Amino acid sequence: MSAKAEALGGAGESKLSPQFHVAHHFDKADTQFDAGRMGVWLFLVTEILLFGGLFCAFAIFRSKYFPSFVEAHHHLDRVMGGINTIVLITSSFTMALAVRSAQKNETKKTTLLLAVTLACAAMFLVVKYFEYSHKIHDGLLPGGNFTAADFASGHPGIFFAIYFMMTGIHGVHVVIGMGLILWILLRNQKNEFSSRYYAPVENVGLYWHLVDLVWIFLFPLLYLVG
Amino acid sequence: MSTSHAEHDHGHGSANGDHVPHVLPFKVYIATFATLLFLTVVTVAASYVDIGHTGNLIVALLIATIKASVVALIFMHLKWDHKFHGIIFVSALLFLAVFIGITMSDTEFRGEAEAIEAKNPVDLKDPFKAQRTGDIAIPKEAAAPAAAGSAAPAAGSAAPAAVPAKH
Amino acid sequence: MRLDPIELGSFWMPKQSSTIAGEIDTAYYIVYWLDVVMFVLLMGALAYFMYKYKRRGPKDKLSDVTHSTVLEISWTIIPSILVIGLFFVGLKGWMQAMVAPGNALEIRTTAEMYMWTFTYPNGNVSVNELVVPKGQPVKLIMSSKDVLHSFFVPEFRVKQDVVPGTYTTVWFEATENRDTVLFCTEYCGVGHSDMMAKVRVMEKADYDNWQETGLLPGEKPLPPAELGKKLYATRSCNTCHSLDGSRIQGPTFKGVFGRTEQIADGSSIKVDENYIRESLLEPNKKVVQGYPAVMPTYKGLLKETDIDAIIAYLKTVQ
Amino acid sequence: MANTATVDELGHSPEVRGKNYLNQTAGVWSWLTTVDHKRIGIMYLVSVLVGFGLGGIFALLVRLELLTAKKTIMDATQYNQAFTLHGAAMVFLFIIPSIPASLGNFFLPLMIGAKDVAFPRLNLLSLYLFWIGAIFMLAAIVTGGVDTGWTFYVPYASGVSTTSVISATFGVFVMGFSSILTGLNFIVTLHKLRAPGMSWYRMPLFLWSLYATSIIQVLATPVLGITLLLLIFERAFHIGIFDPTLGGDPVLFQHFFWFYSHPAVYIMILPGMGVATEILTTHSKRRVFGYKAIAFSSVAIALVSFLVWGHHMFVSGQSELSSAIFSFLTFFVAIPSGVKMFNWLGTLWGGSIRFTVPMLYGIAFLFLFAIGGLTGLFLGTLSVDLHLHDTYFVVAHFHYVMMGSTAIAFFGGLHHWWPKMTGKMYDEKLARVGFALTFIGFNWTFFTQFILGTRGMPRRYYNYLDQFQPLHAFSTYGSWVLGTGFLITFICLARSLKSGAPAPANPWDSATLEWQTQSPPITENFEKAPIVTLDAYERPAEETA
Repeated sequence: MSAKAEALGGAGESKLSPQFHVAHHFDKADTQFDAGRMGVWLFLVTEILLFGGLFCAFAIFRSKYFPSFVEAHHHLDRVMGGINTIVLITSSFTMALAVRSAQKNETKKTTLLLAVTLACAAMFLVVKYFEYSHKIHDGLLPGGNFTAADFASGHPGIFFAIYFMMTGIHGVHVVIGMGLILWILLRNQKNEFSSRYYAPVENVGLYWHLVDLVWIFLFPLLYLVG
Repeated sequence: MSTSHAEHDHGHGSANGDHVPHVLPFKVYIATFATLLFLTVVTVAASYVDIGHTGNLIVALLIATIKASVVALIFMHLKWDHKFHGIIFVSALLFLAVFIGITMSDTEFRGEAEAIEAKNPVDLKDPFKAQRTGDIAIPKEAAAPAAAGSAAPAAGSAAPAAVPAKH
Repeated sequence: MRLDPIELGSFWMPKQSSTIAGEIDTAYYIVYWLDVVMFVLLMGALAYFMYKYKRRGPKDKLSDVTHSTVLEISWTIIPSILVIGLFFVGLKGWMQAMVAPGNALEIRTTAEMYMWTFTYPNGNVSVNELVVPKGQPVKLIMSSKDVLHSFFVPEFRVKQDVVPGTYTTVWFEATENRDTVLFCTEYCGVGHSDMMAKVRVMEKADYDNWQETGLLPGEKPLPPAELGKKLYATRSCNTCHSLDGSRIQGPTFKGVFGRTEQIADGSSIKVDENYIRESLLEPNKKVVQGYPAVMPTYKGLLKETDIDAIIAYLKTVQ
Repeated sequence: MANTATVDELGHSPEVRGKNYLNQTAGVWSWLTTVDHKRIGIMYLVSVLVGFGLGGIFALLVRLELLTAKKTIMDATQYNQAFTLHGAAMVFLFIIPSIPASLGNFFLPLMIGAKDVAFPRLNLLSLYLFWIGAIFMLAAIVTGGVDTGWTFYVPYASGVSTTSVISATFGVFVMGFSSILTGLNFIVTLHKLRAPGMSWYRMPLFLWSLYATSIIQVLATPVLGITLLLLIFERAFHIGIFDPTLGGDPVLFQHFFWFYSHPAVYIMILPGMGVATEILTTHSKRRVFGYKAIAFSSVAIALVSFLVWGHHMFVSGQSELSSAIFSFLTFFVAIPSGVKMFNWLGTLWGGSIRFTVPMLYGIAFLFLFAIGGLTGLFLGTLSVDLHLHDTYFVVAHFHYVMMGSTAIAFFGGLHHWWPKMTGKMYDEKLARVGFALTFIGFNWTFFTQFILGTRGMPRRYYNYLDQFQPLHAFSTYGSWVLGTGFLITFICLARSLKSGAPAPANPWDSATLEWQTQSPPITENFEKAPIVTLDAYERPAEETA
């Protein structure tokens, strides 16, 4: 998140559109733009490896407790998961369009698209809330907290540990993403972005697409094949 | 900075160093969005078709990978971006594969040395002699917890990893 | 417990007291001499350069050679060959250490904070003392009750972590007929460094005798009542049955022989040889009223002579 | 500058003369809100030295306790906390940030002729995250200590220990972010902010080592993050992933932990190698021998370091297949390390060696790293590791690498760059005394432990067999000499701040860019953006003639 904040370089304080001030340690705007984006890509690498640890745990325990994983994944709601997938893909789409309209100096359209993205993110969390409360009610909880009685296979708690860790950390990323989108939405309303300077929009977009990307793998692995 | 810059191919930038955006046509976004929605439907549908657990897993991962690639290449502009950013991204996946792969070389093969040795004895001192001195036929279930006589591992009901589940 | 010191076999290594030790020490000394030679060469060059190229003044002639492809390639390739060799040196001894011979004596080993329990094939149990025969492969099948521990006998050169929830194994064949030390080498808490145990290696005949009678070489058999007293302590009778009349988990042993007890089903019974024997083998068949039925069975854990000894001892507790 | 008539010998105009990054602005607030990489580097330097002091005190306490076979000054609980905090403080508060975050932050932009790092505010954030993490760790010490060992192995750390594990691990988690942000910043800076003419192969080799380090920081640290999160959740909510009673796998924790912590060993040593390269080339007045070999070996070490983590687990119960793979790959880390060693010697060959204080540290580095590296071969050899694993041999080995190589290189670098950073020269004689005691004390303390280890002394033991007592006592006496050495070094450096002679711009007659500006540098580093026309360590023709 902070990588994004900084991706503006030292340019945040300046009057931006139509000409913004290049931070003193960069030779030209293009270098600053590229540096910011390289920073974001490196940051996304760390995100991939952070989630990677959980994917690793998933692979190992799926192999170890296969029957339990198959049984447990039937307790996840495919419909809710599917709706959330579509919601998140839609938000990714509107985010990509928001970057495009920022590139084209269409400030109002950018605001609108960012607002839609924000709404999708909120909807994702609402669906997630219902899913979680359902799981909690049924006692489908991680490890030692697992209380659902009607399980035939051993160690279903491991599946739900991975489920809650993965979706929980992903959910935290959605919340952080919402904060970031709100932040650029407000800046956009102050007319800070233009076709010459839209790096924050693009960089928050990159982050948001990664959140989508992680979900694209989470959904089939957890909900569909178990 | 000219040197560092010249090393990269770059789609943007102008002579005076100002940033010039690379704008994609609207229909590209629409097509991408439609593809993603379509693939989501396909992956859900495919999960209802039973082609074996491994089969379903492979199909699901394949579709997810295609979707992820579409998002990365088009929504994230990787296709038109500096090659180096792509290298960064791919290297993350590469190191993740190393992490998962080598870790599983442990968890999938724990305690198997004795079973392999029982089936196919190799003496490093004399690799062509099939039987080691002192060996009797080994009816081994790997580390053979049952042979221990007493109860299961004391720490709990955990199945010993010596007999990894195979599917 | 008094532990004998580890005996040294050379300046660096403890005595070789297992069949695998020689193999491992050979690998150790191969690496050792390779290292010594490398170190002397490197530091020799360093010392020589320090002397030869010490600054004499601003007019020092400086070499302008900045690279040599031949040198770079050779000092990449030659060490590569050396270390691949080392890998196989290590692999050889290690494969031997990993795979136990088929005729190994299997001893079930449990580690917990902070003690070692060894269960032998005939059901005998020893705590913090591993007794093994000389000249026979022994395979330990180990698990932990709580946290990670590790089994390490320096004189045998074997080490293996003991992991809760899974079995790990280690094997060795002792070659020296004397006692040595066993360490826990995986940090396990406040008592980690006290989790040491004695390894007694004895001749096969002595080992068999110990299994049969519990007697170490040179020890005389105890009179039954004294053996019974020893068993009362070593087999944990004392955790539930007092000698002074106080109530713990089970009825006191003070004056137990000949006493008449109320049984849980309402009947009463006089404590005699047969009731004591039955209580040891099927403890929860006739439980004294007012006490929980929690005593574990000693079936298979006590020999006939042990039971006789306990009966003899209980007769003396008045 | 137009006004060429009045520039001084460094080309500084009158407005700039006398100004530097230290006196540009004043007050605590100006430091806490600075985005100047040099000031951030200095604040990191002070922080890691405090961490070093803290870890050092615990180290001396541990050694003192081991003077006798039974209780000397503390009980077993206190001892376990002391060695845990020694390890955790040294690794997380000192070694990992030591060279990159302090010397690296200060000199990376200077050495490429840039005005700052790519993301100056991110740099400051990284410092604050480091402080926040450190506060959580200190809070753990105050609220019950930590007794798990710095490796936090489960199930002990997740279930059994009653100490403040969560606070400590959360502190490490936060410090991980600090480490990631520093690495990310360095990579982008090196890619985007090199001065005109400063091609990749003209960069000083210290920067190649920092680049390699940064790759590891970015790729490995997130896995530590998820590992510690899982540990915290395991401890707080019993999620079961590492808990055998719930079906989890404690050995899996070790994979997770070492996937970070083994590459982290190279986060620690690679910058040390870089510093040593700078010292050896500067003080022998000789261009580096085998520039590309040293540069690429840094990157090779970084990449191979990701493939060898399982050599910490040969006896952990991992599969025999894994152990064999890891042992094989482990030996290949030795190759680039060896290549560096040979090239350093090649650099001394045909030079003009001045035995300045930094050079003494540089030569000590070669000596100690040779021992540290060569003894690693024992531990990579599968069968030998069966005997040596988790004994004092391992303790001695990694102290030779971490302390003997990285810390010695760090102090060498500190002496090398001290004039540039502070604008003051130190008392050479006193610094030599400090160095000599450190070097002798170090070998005295830790070489002894190789003997203890091969003879079978397990590590992390509070009570031990009487037969080890003489060697333990001998090692403890050495630790006092070592401690005295560091104390003298600190006194020497502190005194120079007060009464040191002003440092010239280039006291060592070095060829690299950071010496081409005044000491201490101005806030913008260079008054005129430098244009690089020479290869790394190359001197202008009239000078070499």
